Amino acid sequence: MWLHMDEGMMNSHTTNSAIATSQRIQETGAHPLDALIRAERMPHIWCPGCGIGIVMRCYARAILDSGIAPAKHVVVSGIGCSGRVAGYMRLDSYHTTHGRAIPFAIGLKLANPELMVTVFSGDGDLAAIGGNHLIHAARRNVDIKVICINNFNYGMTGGQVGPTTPQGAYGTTAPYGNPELPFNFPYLLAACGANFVSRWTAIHVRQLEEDMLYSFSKPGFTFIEVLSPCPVGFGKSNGIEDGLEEMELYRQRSVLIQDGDVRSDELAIDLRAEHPIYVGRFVNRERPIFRAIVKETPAT
Amino acid sequence: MWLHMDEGMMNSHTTNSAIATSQRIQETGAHPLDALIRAERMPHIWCPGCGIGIVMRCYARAILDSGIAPAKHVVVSGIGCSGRVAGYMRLDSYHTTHGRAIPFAIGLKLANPELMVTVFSGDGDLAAIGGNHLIHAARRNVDIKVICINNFNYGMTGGQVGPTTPQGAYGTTAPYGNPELPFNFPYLLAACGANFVSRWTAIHVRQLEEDMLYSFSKPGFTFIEVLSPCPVGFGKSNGIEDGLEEMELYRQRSVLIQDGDVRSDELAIDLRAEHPIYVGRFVNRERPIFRAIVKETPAT
Amino acid sequence: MSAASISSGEHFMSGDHACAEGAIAAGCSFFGGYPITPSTEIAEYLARRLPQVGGVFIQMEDELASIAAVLGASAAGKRAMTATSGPGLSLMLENIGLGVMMELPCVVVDVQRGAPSTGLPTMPGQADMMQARWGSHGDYSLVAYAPWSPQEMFNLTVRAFNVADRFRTPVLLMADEVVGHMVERVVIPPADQIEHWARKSPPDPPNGHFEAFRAEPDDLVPPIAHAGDGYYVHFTGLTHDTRGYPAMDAETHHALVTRLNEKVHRNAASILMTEAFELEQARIVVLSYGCTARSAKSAVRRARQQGIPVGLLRLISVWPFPQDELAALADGVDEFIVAEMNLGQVRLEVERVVRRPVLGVHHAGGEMIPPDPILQAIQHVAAHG
Amino acid sequence: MSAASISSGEHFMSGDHACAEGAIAAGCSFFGGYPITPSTEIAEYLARRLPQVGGVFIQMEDELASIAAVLGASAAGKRAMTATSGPGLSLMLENIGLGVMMELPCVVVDVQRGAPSTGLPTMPGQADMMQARWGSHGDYSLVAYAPWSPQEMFNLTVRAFNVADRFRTPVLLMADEVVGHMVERVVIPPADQIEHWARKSPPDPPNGHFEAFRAEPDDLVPPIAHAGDGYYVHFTGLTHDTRGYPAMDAETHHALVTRLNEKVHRNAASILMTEAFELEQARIVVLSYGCTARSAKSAVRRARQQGIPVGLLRLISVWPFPQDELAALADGVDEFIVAEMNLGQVRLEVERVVRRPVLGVHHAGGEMIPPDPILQAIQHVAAHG
Amino acid sequence: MRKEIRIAGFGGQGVVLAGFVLGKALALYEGLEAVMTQSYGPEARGGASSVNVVVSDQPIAYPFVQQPDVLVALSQEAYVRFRPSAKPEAQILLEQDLVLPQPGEVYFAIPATRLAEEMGNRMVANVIMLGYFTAITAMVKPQNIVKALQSSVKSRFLELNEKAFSLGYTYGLENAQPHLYSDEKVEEGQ
Amino acid sequence: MRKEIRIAGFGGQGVVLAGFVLGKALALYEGLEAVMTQSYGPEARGGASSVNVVVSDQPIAYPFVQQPDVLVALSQEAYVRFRPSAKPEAQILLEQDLVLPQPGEVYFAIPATRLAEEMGNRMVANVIMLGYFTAITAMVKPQNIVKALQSSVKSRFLELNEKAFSLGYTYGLENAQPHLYSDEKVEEGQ
Amino acid sequence: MQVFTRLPLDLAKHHVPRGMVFLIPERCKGCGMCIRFCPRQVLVASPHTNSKGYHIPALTEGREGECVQCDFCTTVCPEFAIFSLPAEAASR
Amino acid sequence: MQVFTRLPLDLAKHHVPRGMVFLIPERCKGCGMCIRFCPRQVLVASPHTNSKGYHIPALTEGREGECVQCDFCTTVCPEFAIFSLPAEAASR
Ligand SMILES: Cc1ncc(C[n+]2csc(CCOP(=O)(O)OP(=O)(O)O)c2C)c(N)n1
Ligand SMILES: Cc1ncc(C[n+]2csc(CCOP(=O)(O)OP(=O)(O)O)c2C)c(N)n1
Ligand code: SF4
Ligand code: SF4
Ligand code: SF4
Ligand code: SF4
Ligand code: SF4
Ligand code: SF4
Ligand SMILES: [Mg+2]
Ligand SMILES: [Mg+2]
Repeated sequence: MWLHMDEGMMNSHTTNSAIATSQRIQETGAHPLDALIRAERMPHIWCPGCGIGIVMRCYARAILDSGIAPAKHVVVSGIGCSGRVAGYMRLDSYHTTHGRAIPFAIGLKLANPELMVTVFSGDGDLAAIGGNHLIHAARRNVDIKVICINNFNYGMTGGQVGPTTPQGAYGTTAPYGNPELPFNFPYLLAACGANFVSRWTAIHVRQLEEDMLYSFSKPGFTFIEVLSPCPVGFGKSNGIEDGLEEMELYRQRSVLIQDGDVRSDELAIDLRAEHPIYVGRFVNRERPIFRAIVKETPAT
Repeated sequence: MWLHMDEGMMNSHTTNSAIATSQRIQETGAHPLDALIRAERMPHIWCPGCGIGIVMRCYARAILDSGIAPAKHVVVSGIGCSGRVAGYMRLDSYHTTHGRAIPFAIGLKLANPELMVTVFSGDGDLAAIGGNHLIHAARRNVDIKVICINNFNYGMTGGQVGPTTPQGAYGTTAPYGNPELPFNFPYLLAACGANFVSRWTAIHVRQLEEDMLYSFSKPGFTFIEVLSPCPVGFGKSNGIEDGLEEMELYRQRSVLIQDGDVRSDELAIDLRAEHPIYVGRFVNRERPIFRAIVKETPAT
Repeated sequence: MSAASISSGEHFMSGDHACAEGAIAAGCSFFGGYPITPSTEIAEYLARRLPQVGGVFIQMEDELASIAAVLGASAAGKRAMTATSGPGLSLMLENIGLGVMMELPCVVVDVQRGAPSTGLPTMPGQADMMQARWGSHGDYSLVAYAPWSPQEMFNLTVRAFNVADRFRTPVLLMADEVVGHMVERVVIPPADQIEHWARKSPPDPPNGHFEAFRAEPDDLVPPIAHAGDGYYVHFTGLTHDTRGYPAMDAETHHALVTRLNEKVHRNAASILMTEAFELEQARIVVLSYGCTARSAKSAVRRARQQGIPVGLLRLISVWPFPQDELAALADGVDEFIVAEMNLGQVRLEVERVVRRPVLGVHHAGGEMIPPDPILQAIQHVAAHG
Repeated sequence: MSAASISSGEHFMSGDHACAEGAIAAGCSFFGGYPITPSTEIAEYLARRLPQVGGVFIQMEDELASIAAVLGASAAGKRAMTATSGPGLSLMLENIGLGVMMELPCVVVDVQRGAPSTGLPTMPGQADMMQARWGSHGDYSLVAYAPWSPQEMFNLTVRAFNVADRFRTPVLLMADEVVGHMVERVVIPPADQIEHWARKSPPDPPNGHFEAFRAEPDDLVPPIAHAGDGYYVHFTGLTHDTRGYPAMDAETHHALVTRLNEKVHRNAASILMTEAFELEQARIVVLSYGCTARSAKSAVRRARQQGIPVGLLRLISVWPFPQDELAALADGVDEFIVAEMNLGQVRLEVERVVRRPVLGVHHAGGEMIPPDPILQAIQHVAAHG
Repeated sequence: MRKEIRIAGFGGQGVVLAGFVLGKALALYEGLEAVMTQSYGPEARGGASSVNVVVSDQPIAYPFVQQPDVLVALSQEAYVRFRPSAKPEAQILLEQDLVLPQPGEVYFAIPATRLAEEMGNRMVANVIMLGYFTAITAMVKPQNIVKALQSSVKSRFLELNEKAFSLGYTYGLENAQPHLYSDEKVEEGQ
Repeated sequence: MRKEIRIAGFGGQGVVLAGFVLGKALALYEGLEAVMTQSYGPEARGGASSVNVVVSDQPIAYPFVQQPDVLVALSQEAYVRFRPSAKPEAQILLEQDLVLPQPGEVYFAIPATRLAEEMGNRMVANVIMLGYFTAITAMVKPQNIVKALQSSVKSRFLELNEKAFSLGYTYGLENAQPHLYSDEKVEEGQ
Repeated sequence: MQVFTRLPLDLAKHHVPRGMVFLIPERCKGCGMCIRFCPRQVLVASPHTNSKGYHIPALTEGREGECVQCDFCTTVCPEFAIFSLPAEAASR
Repeated sequence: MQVFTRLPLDLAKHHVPRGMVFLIPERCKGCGMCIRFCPRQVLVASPHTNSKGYHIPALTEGREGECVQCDFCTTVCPEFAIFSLPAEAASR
């Protein structure tokens, strides 16, 4: 090759700075949670301002606090930007096919009930192509933990509308505005039979950590919906400047639900309208949990 | 061939009778609704005591009363005993693949909005393998009419449990009792977004005709659940002697809901328990209906 | 579709967009799909274009629903299409089989990417070719075209609709990421120069005698009646008789399945498309298709410059396989080379037909095979063949 | 699985039930499935049996979920299986590809029925053979066995689990309605006579150096670590490097895909199974598999009695295709006949390998091909061949 | 020696169990090869149901019955449908009250359903017929059928089934002469 | 004559539009053959983005760029990544404020982003660069690029883009001399 | 739509009650729905079977004229096998 | 689990506020979350870019010691790029 350039050259700008040393943040090479992530794969692929990383950090933190050894935590994802979480957590991690994270996780969990199996995936993966598995897993109330990044679109494939996109919002497959009505996750999951359903946004980091931790201790099907900025796929087409603006909007508009009534049409989310965004725990109950039938202990 | 026997021989017993002529019901060759069914295919394949035929008759009757020419009615079914309805109605009729009746019907309807498109299929077809299409069609509130035969099992394949089988009930794949909890259709469909949801049983023939007729006049996604005897697949394994007994049980236990609240756990159906079976109209509302976007009228 | 709705003229356009314009030009008025790289641009483009021309665009919840909706729209008489890539095609296979069995015309575009499984979503592959032929359960034949340029994405989309309608069959357009994403000049002819092969209609108005699945003996294609036409047709994926009624016996089944297969082969003359380049007096023949054929052509041109008697047979239609043409060609040829971006799929068919070993230039995908390895293969065969 | 849980002894049993008992005998402890004729009896039987032996039976909402759950259970270290028929196999293909890519052992039973589409649900077919080979998108190889009797349903189910585990691959058991439903004597050996090939475990306890997709050079099979073992493995359907991490480049892709294919071929000696009948000095060879091979054997026996030098090569494993064995055989043989209950699928492979025209005895399905047409074909070839 | 047996009737008459028990007795306890097949159909329910058993002293390649040597018909429809494919000289065993044979037929008959009802359970008509079959055809030893029954029916029904078998068997020993159907009407009240 | 051009930068810098407009001008208005390709990646967002144009007077068989004759780099990463594959003698066009060339490089440079910001819209840096490219390489007539712009950008942005193009083109005419990078530091405040 | 045109023309010539029942015997599967749910006990199980062996319904002795043409038998028959007509219409 | 072991050992030798912030510059994508959501305005956008061209945060002039170690920057950073530690721990 004509001239070999090494990686070093690429860093020239970082070491060449206009800011006073006193203003420089102390640089380091590792993060306190690096043991729980595949730090060698950082930086991850997510866009600047994307909320997925924030939610993944909450998950890492909750694992650390769970008192369950990381080796017994398993994460299963489908396909999508959110689905890349499986590839970044230093856990036994399975990045399956689009829509099939839940049944894969069910197989894992039933085959080894000692594992704490979390499905971490996107709204499109879980509710569009994977919708059938979602409702049936909730109906069975099978003991898996679902964390759903709801960014109101298919981020990975470039901002198409999906089953959580508000009616009228724009997307690359809805240049004239989305003609469809979205799902209301808490209502849907409540109707199906989930034991626990909460909704937060990417700004609710403490509540997210808390609910993830709670879900580890709560048997049955749990579902945490996290509204999360996708500035590139959704924000751009819908007048939201960047991830920051969407986070601000969540900070300002979020209203904690009081009675847990999931039916209200008020629950609908439309980021473009001056509409409160209801967050909180919508369902927390004890329905019978799916367990494989044991007829007689094997004669071992 | 050694000896040819003609069909005539098979009828020998019918013409040889112990009952007095005066007791004999006047015999005939045709039924008043024969113009709406493929009479040349009768008798149909359904078992003695099966309720599907009763519900199909209601559908035929409703078509007759609808004021819409039969040529503009279309019926689409999936696979299952209930799915055979498409093959018996003298309509443009499509017997598709297992679970896919709804999206097929959506394609039909959007391609020709003049048609009155009814999906007639079974609980397994619509809610097990077809569950995703069901919830998304309801979410979109697309203008198709669904009639769902809920016989609490997969009749066609021989009495396996399915997503509507009560917990504890027996089936060929649940020899120790069904470990899963069933869906509650009205609650599920309400959560998804259907415009109209009612539940009746095969004994409620008048109400069925009425609601089918009503659904033809009601734009948007409508869903009529019909609890229907499957003596061979479900009754047999669950202590219900025959179709008659299940019909009796419906007659005795059905309670008309008053307030349309779909959430109550009371809605759960368990034929084996002395539990009321709530029937009636659960949802009747006006949500926006999915329509394909028209940007400018084609320059014809 | 009216003339005004067709974007006649010269464009600098990606293959995906050209495919979408081809659909518009062919009068497609229904698209049901689910996004997947690298086909998504077809859906996105049609989401904008179809509402402008009175067509229906709907994004379905998955690929299972997409193909089902397409078949439904076809049953209502519309030209209907979906577009996907390998993982989505895998999900559509059951209902492609239904399309074959119901003889419902439709066009399915597969913009192939690196496979198997999720593979290389944004990079090219040509490894779904055998899946296109055999992916659904049971014996069936369908038609698959393989465009090598954006222009051909346009042309073959129009052709696909024509063949689908004329012969009542699903048609696959087996594109690849290279052809789907590359941008080139695309010429869209005036409306009156776009061919239109219509579906065969029932000979008489509804009179109770129309048998929806009685094929006409010449072409084995039954006329089609659509929902709402008044014929009260019955369509089923079960084995059926000429009325369309289920018939659970081996005889009816054998008759139906052989007719459905034979239908495609009987009409091969109207379906098959190949392109010959320097085939006269060629002792070596390179066979290729899709984007790889571009490199093959370049390699053949360079080899000819070096005096090697080599030609190119480009498959424009891949299925049904042009076995008669190939067998005829094989008589005068010493060696065959097949170049394709997979580990050897169409090569197997070539080997079977030409009854001799065939050198394959293969790569599992991820990048287009450049001319060099193909040229090397030609040189190798010329030297040692 | 303990010895006590195996139903050793003589049984009069259907093929479907024998398959289920084979699974129990192999130590399968997870079944996820969705009912479909004519495979349903496998699920029904295991719904009763698995809970007795500490295994998990779950009926999933569809076939997509069934295969996904099976892969999940396999990732947790369990022997896992599903059973279906053609329409269900069509729906499983995407995730069969995932199984190939993740190298997750599993067994998928296809009890073939009349196809395509819904076809003849209760009647036999053998027309999913090419689907088994090519149904998922992309280049891949997997293993498929074709039992011809209830006894072999038992034996090959055990074998399928062994091969799946040993070589980290999905294995298909391509049965048919005849074999699935017919009832015959089935001998289940004592527990200690049932072979067990284990999965390869990582060489060391977790130390941060285990690369989950680094294959060992001899057999190209990477040892497998399961969820909960402490290795923090990553499995993805994306193209991945030896650590299992996504690697979006053509080189890694080509290396991975060729290894996955080569893995199956490299280990052919442990995978392939054929049975020869009267092959010595045979000038004519009938090749058949599954239920059709029963008729073929009967026809060959009768033809031999008539003095025709004919033999039978029965494929017990169909994929990977035994091409070396067949090519070797072809040297001494004049004519080949392939008998299969489809319109010609494995025949195409035979034609390719033996490089001559092959007479096919085919039927689209619905009833088992009886000995007579095969005998006639033999006689025809003997007279005119 | 290859013998083909077909047992046919309505769905619900238990012909499958009868065939299964017969096949099992032959395959496991008579030291013979035996294979049982059925013809299914989505229409199987309520409609025709039949079971086929092939028995041989050699391995059985083709498992289906083509020309039965023995046809057991428990319904008129079954008789009409399957008689033509049976060998002309086949042994024909009929449910006497439900089947009206064609003129010229030489056949054996037992009122299995009526006898079963008399025993208090219609469901065992099939096993009564099996007993009759065993007596008439002598293809299998009665104790082997009993052995096969023991491992095939739920234990709480075993006694009933054994009784039913004896009943049919004894009836067969006592009524082993074939009938010739000419023209007389079947009795009423079938 | 086959020429290969690569334009590379960050995602968001609009390199794709630049390549598209260039290719369109060549293919539709210069009477040449031109093909544009991109390399995608799930990582494409935010990361590297590049577009390739091949132009020729003959039909183009192989559409990819293997050894660019012209490399336009709008980011350091793009420059570092793609410089090696370009021809040693390739014309190198750089975004002056964002790219520090390697020692010995002979290159052309324009502060396209800064100029765009001065125009009030960072987004047109790509079109400014295109103007510069047009002036420096003379591979395409400026009026043909303008024509291509007209049919490629939304009408409400057209004027802005045309202005940006002129700016870059003029800048190019005025600064058409190549630089040689030896050792001096890049200016601050980039 | 002329759905009644295929009825036999010589129906029920004799006594004319308010309603009259008709049966297509070969369609009947003997499920007994019509019998059980007839509000007037007009129908009764009969020993008579059709060619498939199903017991078809008969008129209850002494209640032959009790049919009120409520049509319930029609609506609950899964087989499109039985139906009632107003006696006048039937005898027209 | 020893999650802190990979931290540089010579961190922050000089002034010891209640909390101290650390940055892995090559992970930062300049999204500004840490800056916006720091309740003490300790952080500020800087003109400084990393090799990918992203503007990394800096300390606000004059507020370098205001960090209360609330950890909000850590929690909202999508990149695992920034975090705070108690100043004592950091200087240990
Ligand atoms: C079977 C299949 N269909 C389609 C795709 C393409 N695809 C990949 S990700 C995705 C959508 C992801 O959306 P979501 O789950 O919301 O994740 P996000 O990227 O928004 O986080 C789609 C459609 C695929 N990989 N596989
Ligand atoms: C893809 C596929 N999977 C499975 C089947 C087998 N199958 C046919 S019908 C059926 C269940 C039908 O249940 P339901 O819809 O409730 O109808 P019912 O027979 O109870 O009326 C099943 C599983 C199939 N035909 N196709
Ligand atoms: S596209 Fe959206 S969801 Fe995907 S990484 Fe970018 S911002 Fe996040
Ligand atoms: S199996 Fe059940 S649903 Fe099917 S026809 Fe029989 S009774 Fe009806
Ligand atoms: S019409 Fe009414 S009263 Fe008359 S027989 Fe029928 S159910 Fe009975
Ligand atoms: S309801 Fe119909 S099928 Fe049932 S007994 Fe009466 S007439 Fe016969
Ligand atoms: S720890 Fe809190 S106060 Fe300190 S910099 Fe971070 S956000 Fe600001
Ligand atoms: S939150 Fe993280 S990525 Fe964003 S600017 Fe701060 S340090 Fe950088
Ligand atoms: Mg999303
Ligand atoms: Mg059902």
